[in-house]
Amino acid sequence: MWDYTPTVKEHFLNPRNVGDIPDADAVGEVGSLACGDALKLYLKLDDDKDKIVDAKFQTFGCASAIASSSALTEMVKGKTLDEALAISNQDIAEFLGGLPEEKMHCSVMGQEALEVAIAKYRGHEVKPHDHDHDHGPAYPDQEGTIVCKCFGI
Amino acid sequence: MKEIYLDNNATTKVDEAVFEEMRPYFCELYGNPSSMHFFGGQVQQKVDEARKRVAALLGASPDEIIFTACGTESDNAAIRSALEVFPEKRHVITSRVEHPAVLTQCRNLTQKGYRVTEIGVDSEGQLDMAELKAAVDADTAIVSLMYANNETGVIFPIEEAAAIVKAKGALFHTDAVQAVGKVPINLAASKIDLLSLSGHKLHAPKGIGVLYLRRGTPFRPFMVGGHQEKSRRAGTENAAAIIALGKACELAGQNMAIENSQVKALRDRLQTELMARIPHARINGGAAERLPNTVNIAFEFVEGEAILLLLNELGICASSGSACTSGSLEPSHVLRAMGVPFTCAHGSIRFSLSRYTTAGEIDTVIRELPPIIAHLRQMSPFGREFLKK
Amino acid sequence: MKEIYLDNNATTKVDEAVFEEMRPYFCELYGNPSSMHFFGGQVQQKVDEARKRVAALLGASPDEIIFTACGTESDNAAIRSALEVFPEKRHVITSRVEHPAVLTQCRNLTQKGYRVTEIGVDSEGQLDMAELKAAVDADTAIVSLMYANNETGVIFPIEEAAAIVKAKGALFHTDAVQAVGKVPINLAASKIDLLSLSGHKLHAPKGIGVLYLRRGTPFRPFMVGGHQEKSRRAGTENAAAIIALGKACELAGQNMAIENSQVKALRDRLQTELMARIPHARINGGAAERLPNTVNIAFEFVEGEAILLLLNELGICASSGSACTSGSLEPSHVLRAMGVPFTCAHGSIRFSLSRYTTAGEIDTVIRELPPIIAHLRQMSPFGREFLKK
Ligand SMILES: Cc1ncc(COP(=O)(O)O)c(C=O)c1O
Ligand SMILES: Cc1ncc(COP(=O)(O)O)c(C=O)c1O
Ligand code: FES
Ligand code: FES
Repeated sequence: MWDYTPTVKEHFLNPRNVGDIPDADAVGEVGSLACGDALKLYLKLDDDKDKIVDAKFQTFGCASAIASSSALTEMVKGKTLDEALAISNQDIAEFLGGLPEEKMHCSVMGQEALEVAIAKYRGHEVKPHDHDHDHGPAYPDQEGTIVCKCFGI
Repeated sequence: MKEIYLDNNATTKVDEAVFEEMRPYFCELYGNPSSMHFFGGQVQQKVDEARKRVAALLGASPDEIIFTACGTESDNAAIRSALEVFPEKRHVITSRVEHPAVLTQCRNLTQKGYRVTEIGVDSEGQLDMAELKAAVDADTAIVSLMYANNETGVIFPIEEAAAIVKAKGALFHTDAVQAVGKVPINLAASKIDLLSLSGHKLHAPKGIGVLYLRRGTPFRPFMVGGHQEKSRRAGTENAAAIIALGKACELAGQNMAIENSQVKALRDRLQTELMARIPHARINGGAAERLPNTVNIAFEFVEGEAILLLLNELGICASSGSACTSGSLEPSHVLRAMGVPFTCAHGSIRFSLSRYTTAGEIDTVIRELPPIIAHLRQMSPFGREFLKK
Repeated sequence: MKEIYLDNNATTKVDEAVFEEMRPYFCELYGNPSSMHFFGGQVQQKVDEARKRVAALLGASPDEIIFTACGTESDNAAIRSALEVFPEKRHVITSRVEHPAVLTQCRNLTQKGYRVTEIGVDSEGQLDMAELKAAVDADTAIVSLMYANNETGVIFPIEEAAAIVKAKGALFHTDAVQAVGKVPINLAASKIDLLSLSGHKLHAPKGIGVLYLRRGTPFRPFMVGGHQEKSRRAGTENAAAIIALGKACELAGQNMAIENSQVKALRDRLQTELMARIPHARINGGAAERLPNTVNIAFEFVEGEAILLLLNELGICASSGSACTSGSLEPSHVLRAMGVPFTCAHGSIRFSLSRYTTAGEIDTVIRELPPIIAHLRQMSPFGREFLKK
């Protein structure tokens, strides 16, 4: 069983900001059903269109993905778009008190959705994001470190 | 929190009677069965008795029973032995839905120049017999097909498969780790050459397994060293665990009817009620013959790990073939082989019952799971779209 | 009849505290450590704790500890891994006095085209270091030398051997099954790459072992399947036994001083008194550095089995050779490698003590054994001739 921190558990069991913002300024969507994880992120900006005043999400994914999304929406509120863009998936993991190594990729989705949302809002071209982040090798390297934990039990 | 344990295909509770049977063999009767003194000799007698009990459950003879450390060892030993016995044969057959203890081993063989055929299954998880028939040839050293699938409970027509294989001169091995104790097996009237079982799946402790080896079947040991197990498996006999397994097999024989009535009835109620209460769900392998204790249900638009952890908050223990429990990208190889759509495969949950499962526990799951699925679908972008419609 | 158990190199009593530590993990906390629920997770935590305890005894780090089923598996795994890691290297070195778990495996390799060198020992059972030095070359995949001999207790200069071997780029494995818990081992300050131990030799149950794998050492798993033990050893973790071994290692650390004082004093008294009371006897390996608990004495003109059975009549449990090779006609390969004359080798008895051995038990042996030897010599044609003189 994963060693989730109390913060991860808390954000998984009581996720903040689930839902949608009908008049969102920016929407970012990454992942797909086929991938097993997907995230849709809504951002509402202040009147100067500079600071994020509200954020909501919908996530299809594991506990880490749900907790990461919840954490992300909390983190971006009150930030300018540029400040928000500076958030890395490590920052999300840190906010949660850490994620198991094998689950770090679940926090990447949050960062990607944010990038997509802001890029679309700014009218930049969005490179397709889904399916291009690295989940790491499923089998051990020479040193015996593994990412995959499927035990076939 | 008192657990509601519905993960018996992962491992089972040691039966109290099994524990009592093995208990003296730790601190009191701890002798080495192979020793030259009475203190070891009395343990040897109990090991022999256990061997008879295991043999009786399988319809085998005691000298056909080799004690190993687990199901994985038995699987590894069976396949490696066949390759050593027939060094000239360079073909191995297995199925796409085997347990990793067989599948990993077979896949590793391709790197050593072996031809490995993985027989496919249909959408219900049932073996493609025509494909099997076409695949066996004179070059085939061994065919290893599981008796029952650990994830779906689907039972393969193993005797039929064994007959096809034996006609071509290959050895036939079956991983019966999930079948033993749940469905009757009579090796006396069978064409199976080698069979694996694992104690901890039938209320014996972890760390003990059996490789059944039909009398006269050529064999090379996997673990070499001392002359234990008639030189077929080296290492000091794990006497306490062997004795425990003997008792567990005796009890399994006595409880076989319960598995197929009481346990099956609870499983049936669980699946019927969940299907009635939760839309967009399907039973993986639901139309195939299955173990009486297992049901694997796919819930669309949600992800398995999230379901498991919410169940876990209520003390309900189940398992999933979801990739997300493993942190790897791909969902269960079993569900993929069955062509279960990715949308479902990710949200598949296995409930596996035992003779300890109560009606009250099943009621709790029937009550608690529907709102969990609804909650997660509410959170999922796909689920929300579907709910809007 | 209450046994006087002096066969602790064959197997040991499970310490009561060890039993209590593992007891809940059979019928109550029986979850699978790898499961995705709290019920398995709590077991995983205890397994992790056990791993730390084992590591602490060895001066290793927890991720260097791989749990296996026994000493034999650890030995098999170490050697097989080296051959897979270095497919181009075709030479293996071991000694003539290894346990069959190493020796059989190495001898089998000669049939697969490997060059196998068995280093000899002198008349005291001590390793020929010059021969070792001359034997290692760039073609050597692995050198496997035991830390301490199970029959004589003779301790090899393992660190010195490891240094020689590592200088030539081969892997170094030591079978420390008899040494762990009896002599201090600090792998942090060592050149050993791989080390085997077996739980039932240090008051943990049978059916659990460890392969120590130094961080960074290339490795290929012996048992393949699921990804347990960081993909280095497949098969459901034998949680109860692992937890037991953790406790046993903790206790072994605490009792190391007792092994080397109290146990050693009893062993010394046993050998001194027997040598004083029985003519034409010699201690095999008596002049070498030995484990504190072991003495192997050769009684001329008599045969080991007869001695053992007469001792057995009095409840005294000892052994001749190793338990797993008994039943064969040839005297121990260890004593033959030492050049012990056949007349002595056949009448060699091993007494192996533990922290449970009492002074009263030793007194009984000192009292009972001389007349047994005299009685048998009286019956033996060679013995009678000798007695006449
Ligand atoms: C030196 C040595 N190596 C290996 C073994 C094998 O250990 P196990 O019986 O646990 O497989 C033993 C004891 O039997 C031994 O004394
Ligand atoms: C079908 C099947 N085969 C083999 C195994 C491996 O058994 P063990 O964990 O005892 O090695 C299992 C369970 O883990 C299984 O379900
Ligand atoms: S979202 Fe596609 S790989 Fe993770
Ligand atoms: S979303 Fe699949 S592993 Fe996290």
